[in-house]
Amino acid sequence: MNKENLKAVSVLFTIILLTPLITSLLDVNFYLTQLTMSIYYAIVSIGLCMLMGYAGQISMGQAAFFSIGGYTTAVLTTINLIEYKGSFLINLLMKLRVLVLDKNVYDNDVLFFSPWVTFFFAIVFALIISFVIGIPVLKLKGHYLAMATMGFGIIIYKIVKGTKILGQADGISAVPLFKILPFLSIDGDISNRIENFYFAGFILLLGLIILINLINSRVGRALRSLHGSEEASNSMGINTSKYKLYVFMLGAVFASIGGFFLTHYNGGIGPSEAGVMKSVRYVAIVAVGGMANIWGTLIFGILLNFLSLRGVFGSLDDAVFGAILILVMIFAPDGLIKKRFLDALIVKCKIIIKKIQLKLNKEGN
Amino acid sequence: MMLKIRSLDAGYSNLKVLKRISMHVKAGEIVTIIGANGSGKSTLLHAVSGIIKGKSGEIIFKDKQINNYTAEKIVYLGCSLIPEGRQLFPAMTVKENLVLGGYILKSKNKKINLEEEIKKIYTLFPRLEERKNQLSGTLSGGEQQMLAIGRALMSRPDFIMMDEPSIGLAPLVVKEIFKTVVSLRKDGKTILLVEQNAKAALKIADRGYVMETGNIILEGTSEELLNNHDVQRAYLGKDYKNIAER
Amino acid sequence: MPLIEVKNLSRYFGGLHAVDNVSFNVEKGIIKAIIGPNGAGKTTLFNLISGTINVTSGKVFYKDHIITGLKPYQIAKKGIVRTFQNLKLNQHMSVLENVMIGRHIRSKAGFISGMLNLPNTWNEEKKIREYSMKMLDVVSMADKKDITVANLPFGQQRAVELARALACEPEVLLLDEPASGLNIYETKELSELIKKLKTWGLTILIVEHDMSLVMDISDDVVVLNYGEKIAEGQPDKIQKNKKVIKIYLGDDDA
Amino acid sequence: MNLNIILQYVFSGITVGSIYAVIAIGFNIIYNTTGIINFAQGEFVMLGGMIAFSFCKVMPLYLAIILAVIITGIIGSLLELIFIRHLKKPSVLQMIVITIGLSIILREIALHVWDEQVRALPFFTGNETSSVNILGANISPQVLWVIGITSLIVIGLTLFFKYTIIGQAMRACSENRNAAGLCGINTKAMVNISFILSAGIGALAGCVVSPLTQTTYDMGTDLAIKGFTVAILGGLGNSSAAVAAGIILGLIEAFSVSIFPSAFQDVITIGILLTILFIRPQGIFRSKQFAALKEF
Repeated sequence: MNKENLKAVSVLFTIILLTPLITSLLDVNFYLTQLTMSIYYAIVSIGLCMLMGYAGQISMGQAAFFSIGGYTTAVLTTINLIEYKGSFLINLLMKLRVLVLDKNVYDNDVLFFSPWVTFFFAIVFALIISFVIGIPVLKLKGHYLAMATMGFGIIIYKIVKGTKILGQADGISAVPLFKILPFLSIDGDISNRIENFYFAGFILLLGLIILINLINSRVGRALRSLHGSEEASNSMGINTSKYKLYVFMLGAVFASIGGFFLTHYNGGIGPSEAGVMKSVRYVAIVAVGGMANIWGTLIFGILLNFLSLRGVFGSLDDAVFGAILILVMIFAPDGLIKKRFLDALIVKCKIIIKKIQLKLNKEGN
Repeated sequence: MMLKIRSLDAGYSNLKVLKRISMHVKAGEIVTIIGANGSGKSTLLHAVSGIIKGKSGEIIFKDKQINNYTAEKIVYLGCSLIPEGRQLFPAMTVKENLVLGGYILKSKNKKINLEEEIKKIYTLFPRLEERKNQLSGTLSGGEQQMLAIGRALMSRPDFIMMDEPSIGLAPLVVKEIFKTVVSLRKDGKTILLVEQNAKAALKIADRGYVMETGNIILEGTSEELLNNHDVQRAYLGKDYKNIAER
Repeated sequence: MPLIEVKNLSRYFGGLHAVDNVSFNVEKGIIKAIIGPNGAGKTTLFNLISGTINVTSGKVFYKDHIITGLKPYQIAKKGIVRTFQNLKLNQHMSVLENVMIGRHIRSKAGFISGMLNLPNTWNEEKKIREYSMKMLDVVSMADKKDITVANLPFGQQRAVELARALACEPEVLLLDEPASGLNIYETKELSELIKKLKTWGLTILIVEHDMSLVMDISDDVVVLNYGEKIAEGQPDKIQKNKKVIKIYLGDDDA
Repeated sequence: MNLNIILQYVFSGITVGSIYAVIAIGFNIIYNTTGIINFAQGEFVMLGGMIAFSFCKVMPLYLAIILAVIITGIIGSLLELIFIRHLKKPSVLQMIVITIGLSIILREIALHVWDEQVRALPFFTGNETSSVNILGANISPQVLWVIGITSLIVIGLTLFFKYTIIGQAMRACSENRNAAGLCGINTKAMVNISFILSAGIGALAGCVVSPLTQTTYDMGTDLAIKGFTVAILGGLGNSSAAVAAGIILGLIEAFSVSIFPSAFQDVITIGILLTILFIRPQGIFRSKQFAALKEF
């Protein structure tokens, strides 16, 4: 990682570290809940940013992968296998800690999959599905690609909404907490708010560092070149379809992980998470962020989701995202956060600081 | 004066192709622009016809400054471009192509009878009448070029620009096309001809300009240019050795 | 044994015979030029050899192996690398980064090691950088390595594209009109550069309009017209070939 | 399954199928002149139904429908003027995102103007219980209205594109925009007309189908994806094929109900869309040769 990125990451690290302090000082600790959720949504967006911004492929089905992660864990951790207890297979799985025994709110025994295992499943399912759907879909371009991914998203949405085991329109609730460490469990309990925020921040940093590494690696260069011209990249010996597929799968895994944790954090998931409008949101965030700008995506991913979750947009929630899409594409197709713009800002700040320093020096003299 | 260009700069997005081009075409002339590929001939025609906008300089057509006119407006003024590669409407019939050529007549004067205009084109190119209901994409190269010329003529232009009409055509057909060009001048049209077939173009032209990497490096009457050694140079290469070492 | 063997290659677009039954050989270590008037099928021929478009019929052999039907990236991996007439660089990346893309096939780091920034990639990245700088030096662009490509004039962008192709360490270089849009001084530099590349042992296939460049640098010339090969031979013979003169300067009777 | 029920299915298939076809034609008209897939196409259908519903309380139904078509046409024109016209060489991604944004905005406006309720225009003739007996099948007269009006739309458009100079000019724009400009055709105006046309016919379709399928503010996306499926099935830009494709899809949907649960009906449609996109993106009626000249 180069200096610039290292600096940015450490700034982000500091911000995450300080946020609970600030919120408690301002006595708005309840913001942390929405911030945590926004961070998980932002993880979904930065995954999409790799695909859209760096590899230049649009996907209108990112929400599908989010819900694949969320529903995988929701189904497997709410399924009760207690009646099969005693059979050899179940015993084995219990010994391997694949299944855990617990009591539900009615004090009945429940036997379900461990979230550690479902985490694994969430990733594997996302990989498999993105692989299977990615091979044919990514052969398409432009409108066709957008429509095909959107179609895939709608299929997942309709399946989620129409399948009994997935809870149909009600979704799945009462998803158990995910105990990661003795003092850290992923759930929406108020007492765990700060720990959960830090954990989300940790996952975000991890994801971010991975993506930054990737962007600056040989593969990242190949991806950016692919965005410039597929034909030229191909002629440089880059297997473009392979890389497109890999990035698609990477984005899917990011979305799935976001969905996984948010489902445990919220204690449930509903079909609206798989809806087209959600996918549009992720695209909007990447677009405002400046397409090939992972930091822009991150900042707007957290900001817009936070505002939306706080209910700032009221009943105009969807309309705001629609308007953002239109306005950004018309007036600033490169996104709101341009590197040039940031650089100019930094230079200006430096000049101002220097001037102040000079003045102070003069006055000191 | 039909067309006058003063120190025109133009190009595509951030690529500057034309560098301070100045030239003119008088009414009733056939003027040809020759030069190697990539020298900016087509770009010049695109700038005049309004497909691209000049960055600086002036384009004056019939005493009007047309720098910022759209392509449609320039056609209305009587300046018509027959683009390179014909650019017909391939899935439309020959007749429909001609009708569209007369689009501005129809919008200038609703009552005009396009059928009669089309008949005039048919007398010029009888082959087109035989094929009037055929899709233009299925015509042979020569017929397509005739149709392209016919379509341009439908708007009754005073000034016709042709971009490499001979491209991809067999020699005999080229001859026919060039004969048509001469006959158009007899009908009072002014013609600006961009050609890679230098000798043939200079034979029918009154004057010519030679372009190289976006500049006009030479101008003169056709006779002068035909006998000029530098013309061959412009055609067959930049001859960088002699120049660079000069 | 010729390095590249083009055998009865044809490509039709609907009724248009863009390339029609063209055959020729390219010996190792020579500069071979393909010339012809506009629309003669030169670029199509190039696209066929580099795999960018599919052939209608015919075959291309490279080192006695058929390469027709392979994907462009597979052909590039075999050592045949091309440039483009209308430059296909990534406009938003720096000069050096663009050239580093050329090292792709000569390096290995994959997705996982990229994401985790494993130590073994550091060394490789360093080597990629060094080699790319060397190639930038060859085209005298080393001092502009950090400039974003979009801010470079056309001639220099061409140089970057050439450096990128060289970074692939090709055995065969396909140059698609490398001199178009260049002024005479740049063309002169280009000719010297191409001659230099020949001394490296590179085999170069070049499509070019600029006859003076072609005649100056090439060992062998193929002339196309209407998609067909009408002449092949050494430059001085081609210059005297009546057919060739006729298609270039036009028919005297026209 | 007896013949009666089969006929019943056939008619309902043709009815929805012809609506899909009209939406697909709407896609095609804009696609042909601009190369844009207008993701807001489904919203035009919704707007037609909604506007007509509001007007029909104060005026005769036919007037309300005419007004709805005109107003939706104006909305289409305005969208083009405000959001699309001044873009210089927009990328495909930009256009996709903008039209998706437009569809969201239109939907949200509809939500605030008309709320979430399901609405329906009155039946053009008779009411929901009246039926016509055709070959032994009892079908609503509205079905005949749908089939009749969509056929009129298709015939009208065919004549318009074939015989009027504006229609020919629009076709010219779709084939070669540059050359159309060189013929003196105002290409920008043609683009605007294409938006007016596709918005107008979308609205008309929305009106005729409203009594049967109801109108809700969020019906647009589903309709758009169906219409797009049909457009792809017939080959994007090919309107006569879209009619055939629409009816095929309508029939498949109608008969699928008897095999699959209706919740998964859309899954089948979209499955078809994806399959077609994967194996024959040029559409089922077009040749491979055509496909080779195009990028998908």
